[in-house]
Amino acid sequence: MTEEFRNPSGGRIQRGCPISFQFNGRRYTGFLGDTLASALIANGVSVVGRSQKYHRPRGIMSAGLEETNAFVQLAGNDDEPNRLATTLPIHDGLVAHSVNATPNADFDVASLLGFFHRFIPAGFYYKTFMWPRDKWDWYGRRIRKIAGWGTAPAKPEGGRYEHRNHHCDVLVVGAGPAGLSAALGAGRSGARVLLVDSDSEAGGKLLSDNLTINSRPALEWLDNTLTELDLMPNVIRLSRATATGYFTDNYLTVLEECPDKPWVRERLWKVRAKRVILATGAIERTLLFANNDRPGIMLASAAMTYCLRYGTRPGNTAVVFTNNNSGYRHAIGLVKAGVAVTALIDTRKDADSKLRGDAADSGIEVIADARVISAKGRRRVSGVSISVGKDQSRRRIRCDLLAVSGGWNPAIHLYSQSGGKPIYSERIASFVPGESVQNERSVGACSGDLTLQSALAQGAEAGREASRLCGFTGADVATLDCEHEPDPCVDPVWDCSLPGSQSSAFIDFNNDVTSADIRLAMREGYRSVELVKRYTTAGMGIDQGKSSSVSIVGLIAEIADVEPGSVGTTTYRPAYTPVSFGAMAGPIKGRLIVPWRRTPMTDWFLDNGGHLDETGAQFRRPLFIAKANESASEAVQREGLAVRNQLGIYDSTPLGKIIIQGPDTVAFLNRVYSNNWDKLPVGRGKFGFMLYEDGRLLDDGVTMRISDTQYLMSNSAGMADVVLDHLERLLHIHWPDLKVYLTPVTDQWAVVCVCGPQSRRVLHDAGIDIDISGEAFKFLDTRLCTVAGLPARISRVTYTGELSFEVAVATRHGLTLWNALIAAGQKFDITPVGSDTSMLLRTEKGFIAAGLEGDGYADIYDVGMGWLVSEKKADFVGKRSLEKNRRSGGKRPEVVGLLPHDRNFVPPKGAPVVEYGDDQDEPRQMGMVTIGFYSPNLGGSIALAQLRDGRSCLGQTATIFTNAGVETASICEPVFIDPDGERMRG
Amino acid sequence: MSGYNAKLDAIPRKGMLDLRGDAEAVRLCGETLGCRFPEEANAKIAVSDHSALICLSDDHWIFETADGLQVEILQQLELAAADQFHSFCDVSDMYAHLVLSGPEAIEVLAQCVAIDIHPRVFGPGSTARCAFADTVAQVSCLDSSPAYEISVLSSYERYSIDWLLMAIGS
Amino acid sequence: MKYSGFNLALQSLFKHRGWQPAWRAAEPRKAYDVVIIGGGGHGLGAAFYLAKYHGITRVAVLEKSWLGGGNTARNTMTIRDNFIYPDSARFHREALKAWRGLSEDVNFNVMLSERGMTTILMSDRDLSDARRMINTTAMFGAEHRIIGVDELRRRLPLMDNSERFPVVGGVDHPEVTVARHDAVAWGYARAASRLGVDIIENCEVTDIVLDANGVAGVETSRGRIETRKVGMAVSGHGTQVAAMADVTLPVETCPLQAFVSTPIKPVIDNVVVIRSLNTYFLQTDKGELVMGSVANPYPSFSQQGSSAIPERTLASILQLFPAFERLKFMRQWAGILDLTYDNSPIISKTSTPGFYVDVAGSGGFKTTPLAAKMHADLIAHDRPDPLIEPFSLDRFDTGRLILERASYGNR
Amino acid sequence: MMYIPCPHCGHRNADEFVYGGDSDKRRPENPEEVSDAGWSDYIYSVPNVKGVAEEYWRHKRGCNRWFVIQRDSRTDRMTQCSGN
Repeated sequence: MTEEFRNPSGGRIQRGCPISFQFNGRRYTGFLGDTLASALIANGVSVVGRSQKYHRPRGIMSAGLEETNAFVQLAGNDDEPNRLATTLPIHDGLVAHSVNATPNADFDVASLLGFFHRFIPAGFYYKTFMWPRDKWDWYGRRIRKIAGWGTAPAKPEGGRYEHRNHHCDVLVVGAGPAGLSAALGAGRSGARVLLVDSDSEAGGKLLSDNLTINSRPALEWLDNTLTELDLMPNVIRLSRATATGYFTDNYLTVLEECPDKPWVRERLWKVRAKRVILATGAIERTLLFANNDRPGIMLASAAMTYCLRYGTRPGNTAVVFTNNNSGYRHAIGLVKAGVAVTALIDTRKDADSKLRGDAADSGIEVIADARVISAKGRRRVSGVSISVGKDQSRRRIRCDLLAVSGGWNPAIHLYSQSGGKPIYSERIASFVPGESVQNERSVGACSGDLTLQSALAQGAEAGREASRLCGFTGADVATLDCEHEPDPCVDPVWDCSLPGSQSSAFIDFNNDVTSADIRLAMREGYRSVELVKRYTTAGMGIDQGKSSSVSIVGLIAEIADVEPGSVGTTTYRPAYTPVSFGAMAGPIKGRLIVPWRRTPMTDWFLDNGGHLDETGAQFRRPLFIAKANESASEAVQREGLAVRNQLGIYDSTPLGKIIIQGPDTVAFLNRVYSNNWDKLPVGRGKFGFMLYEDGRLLDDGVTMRISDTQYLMSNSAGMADVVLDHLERLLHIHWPDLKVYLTPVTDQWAVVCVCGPQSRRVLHDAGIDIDISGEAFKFLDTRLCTVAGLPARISRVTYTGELSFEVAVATRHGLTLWNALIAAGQKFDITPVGSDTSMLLRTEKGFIAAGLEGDGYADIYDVGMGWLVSEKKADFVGKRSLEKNRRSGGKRPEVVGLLPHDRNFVPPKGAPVVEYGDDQDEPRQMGMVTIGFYSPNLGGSIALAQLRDGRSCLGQTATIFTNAGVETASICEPVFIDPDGERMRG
Repeated sequence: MSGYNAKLDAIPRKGMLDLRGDAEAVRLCGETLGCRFPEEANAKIAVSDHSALICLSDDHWIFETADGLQVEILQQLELAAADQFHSFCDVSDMYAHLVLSGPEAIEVLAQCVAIDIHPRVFGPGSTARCAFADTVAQVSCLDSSPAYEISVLSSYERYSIDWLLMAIGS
Repeated sequence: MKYSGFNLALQSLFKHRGWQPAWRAAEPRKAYDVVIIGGGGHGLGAAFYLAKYHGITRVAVLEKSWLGGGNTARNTMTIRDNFIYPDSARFHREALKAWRGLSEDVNFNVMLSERGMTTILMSDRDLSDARRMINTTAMFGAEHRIIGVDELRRRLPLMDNSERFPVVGGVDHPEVTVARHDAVAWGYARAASRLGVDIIENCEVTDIVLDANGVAGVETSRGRIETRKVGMAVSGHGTQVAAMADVTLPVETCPLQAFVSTPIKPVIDNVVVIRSLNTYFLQTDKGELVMGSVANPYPSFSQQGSSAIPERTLASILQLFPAFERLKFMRQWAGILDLTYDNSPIISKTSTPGFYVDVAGSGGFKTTPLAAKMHADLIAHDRPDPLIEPFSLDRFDTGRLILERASYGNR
Repeated sequence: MMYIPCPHCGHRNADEFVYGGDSDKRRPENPEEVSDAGWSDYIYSVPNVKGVAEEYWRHKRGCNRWFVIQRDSRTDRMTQCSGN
């Protein structure tokens, strides 16, 4: 297909590199350097999509990020929804189609909706669909189907996304004349500069206008500047890199869409800059008149861009509609580019006479004091209707391009994200940055100063200033002369459509919001700009109000008859432009999503049937270690029997360990534990309970005195971090005068626990150099020794109620020890056990777990551990709350055992235990099951429960409520095996 | 061809001591080791050919030496500081050490740490304890090739290796 | 004029000129029977129920900015009842039911959709916590149920397995509902206004006037108003407003962020919760995916947000839904929540007679109608309904906290 | 992402730190002498200052030390840092 709208020469495209692509099923050709939008214009494609609500045909409106219409779905290898055609470079094999159009953009069946538009104004759904009662969902499901833009891909592309942290002295956002000039000023001083620009080519407006600098074409200056910047080792320049977010303390995110490494799909830079220079330019806005959304209506600056930068003609016969001086420059520029401009319609009465003269010299008829009131044509504009002068005489002018210039909105989005409050400037009838609240400065068009001269001057000055503030002496940047550009002199007209017009004048193209919608919202009392936006959805579409938000404020001000400045603007939120989920998420995929901490035994478990699960503290350890063809419960039962009858082995490495040392250690332990620590001899350990200050249970564990001065505390694996934080906090904030150091040493040790009647023998067989007989080495003793030839610490502690020994060796020896014990234990049929089994065994023994039986507001007495509360101590953490809460009366949730009457019924964790009152059918909950098991050692099910006033119910019957029905159980003491502890002490 | 021009090596464990103590304890230890303890956080000094001291904060240091030597040094230090407020622990097995090197090592490291590692501010001899991926590491610049040593908690070793290999992209 | 399909069609013939303001823009009067501070869903709802059920119509709702501009405007619209403690399970169950018929009651479509929710479970701990929640809530008639991995895959065909945490199952929450958040405020405002309630925007309460009998009035940016009863229904500034009545609340203000994608055609019907990764998302009627995660880990009144939480949230979503990697993150925002010590609501009398508080505790959109009803009932009768007794301020004297971990702002 | 000035390590990203509460919140010397109401207040209430407050932060993923710093809760700007 030929490119009938491509000029024979000109533009920055590479005509030697033709590129073939598909759009809406048809093949087209463009050139390297084209965007999809420019290539479509060159090929004369007018309709590129359909609008969100009314499915109106839409064409390309702009040439940049502010595009509101040209969203496409990429297909094939690039499957991706909602890409902007105006920023998408074409490449060979590109396949794109319009979104929101069935079967295609040229003929869309849903466009019938357009004929019903009067029935569905803003917020119509709030007023209807209420019948039948609560059946909105039925309507909603149907509406959802026609809503939305693109389609989510069905499978991942699998690209590599990178995050890169970066520090610099000066971050310059935008590589237009102001940004380049700033980068030059800062770069020459030696400061570390990062210059980012969203476009594929630096230069900003220099690329789409015939400007001069020092009487030479501005493009020469551009080339020289880029050459100089690229030679500076202290300057990094990124293209197609958009600053998307501006956060606290000069932290910005920059999305680089086409990084230097081809295997990186996208890279998100996280930049911490000492100074930020915002040179983000300004966005032209459109004007409101009937059918202002027809294909062929385009921003005047965009029309220039398509002519000059891409060598295309966005139309053959143009009308320019403006309310400010920049329209003149663009009208003349279009003529020079080969577009016949028949008329320039200016809303103002008395435009600058020189400009009018220049326009007339170019053969353009200037019609002053006139407005376009409506556009003609459906799939392409064919003419405009204008109203001229006070008497509002009508006139029609034919055209196939309507270039609109409604004034300029400084791109203050990043400034607003930085926390700044924009202020309204009457000079340009738009919002400009107010005071800086971070180390930031806006220069050039985004500061509200639209001329090239001031962009260059402000940029250079800001670059010098920023580098000086970072401690670099600024090098000079020569003052440059540019041709005179007149002040814009904007006429703030916000709606040119005639009152009562049957056709819509769109203010937000993304969400199909019209000026009539805004008026309706205001009439219905939604008067604050936020309410108007929310009620009509204006400014809430994909472009995030880039094109519409100032016009919305202007129109509201006009309707309410107030100053736009008093209406206020909305706060812009990140992201400036949409960012792919992949780029946001970055590289942490697969197993890297959360760290996986390992013990030396982790691989052994993976190789031997261990069923790993979260332990807490990012460890994974086995719930059980299944043999071939064994179910989970079979494995747990087998392991449970082995520990009680023979020998089990358990990896205790994840338990938290803290070395506590210092002259005030005993005082410290006394304050953090509920029991008394005054007289612990060296080589002995003691069980303790720690409380939160609010009286709840925090954690339990054994602390050993391992030398005159050192204590070793253990914590539950999942609580290790919480406990350490708790202790550090007490020490540093509340008791800074206590001389105690805490050193976490969890990772130093691998800890293996052997448990069961044969555990003493297995240690003998593996080789141990100390006497561990019951007399010489008692329950809660600890010693240094050698086990299996490895230097070790051995301790007698238990989590199962069986005779058990915990052996700790340096991490590097962990697996050696494990293997040695497994080998020595073969004759006792040593059984590796998992944490589910450990839970079963502790339940049999009635050992409580702070996180289960201590759930909710249960305290240390409720869980039957009142004996651990020292009566002698005046204070310990939690004591005061404990007293207060118990004194305030009421029945307590107390821990009891349950023996289900159906010995095969295992009470599920969390099942409510209920009572039925005499006169009520509704059961009332008196507590819940905290854990239940089938005990292989007892040959029946057991459970622990937390019951209101539970201790007084011993011997009574409990009713357990499950969604399968109701079961009963006897309430008993919470211990089922070895109540006197003979086994563990033996 | 994909991936950065950088490589990752695991190096053997070192002898490491975690030293905490008041000024007097530190002074006495300094005498024993024949050096002055550095006072600025993230400062590192060489104590001898094979040992170094890293300051973590005003009462916390890490002493690094060749594996095996730490036991005796710990005894000497304990003896020296016996009467002072201190806590010394052998933490040689707590840390695993990785070395990331190659022309593009900085581009790899910039993916996992957020501190400024530009050669102007983080050249050879610099060290910092900082967030590394989703854990913590002691990161040191060894030379300007560049090469970085990354010491992580032992239980995070595999995670850290996986992370770095992913970042290198090989 | 009543909102109905008929009137909408009729108005279409007249260019919708006939619609009246949804609520009267009232000027503050000298005195009211009740003043509600805070024009969000909770406050406007309380005013509506005072007028509707208790015949108290001399009521003013004072809003310092625009209606529904606080957390009513900044939440993820989800109404759920998966709580673990009996008191809160019962309360949230009733709260979920209280939404039914709301559109009809206020004659404003709040777009209630029973979308259902699916929780993805990725550890044994997740699974056992889910069982506990199901057992507890079943007492109150809730219909949550565990589903296997196969059924989970059928419901969420785009779900992949997670390498780090293999998926072990899911929970189906068929009754979980979403509603259009802004519409709740507008609907209540319109209905309350029609019953005579004065809705006063841009009116900031600067002080609460106290005398020997308790509350005597409020000072506002638009003058003094006399009243004997004040109901506080603010979020984000509960500490500051309560302090004006000499009441100290156990709350801390934390930002909670949410994120939204560019709109796409429907891909997911349910609200999806990835429990182990503290992440949830849903798709709105407009086609945007709305996503959320945990509250900021430190208190703040800044609504600026950070980049770390959205990055983490999206990584979590891609862990299970890798096909979403080319969808686009469009906007992030933050609401500021008054998180209570135990993450449960406070609907209570206070030590100052005539001063009542309704503090959501951890994001209160889901409880709006019930909390508003209970608050209105409390103000009208000066005693709490049994349903809200456990949520009174007393619990901080007795230590009987309702420590809900199922809430967003985990402590 | 706040850039928090740790008195030992210098500026670091906020994700290396843990918030530690208001610096006024000190555990009473003798809890038994505090009234029930006073104790509840100590346990459950926080100043929740809107504006500049002095608070504890801990450089958990760095030197692991606690320090006091002033922060404006309206903007998250940290204004002054004193060693502790």
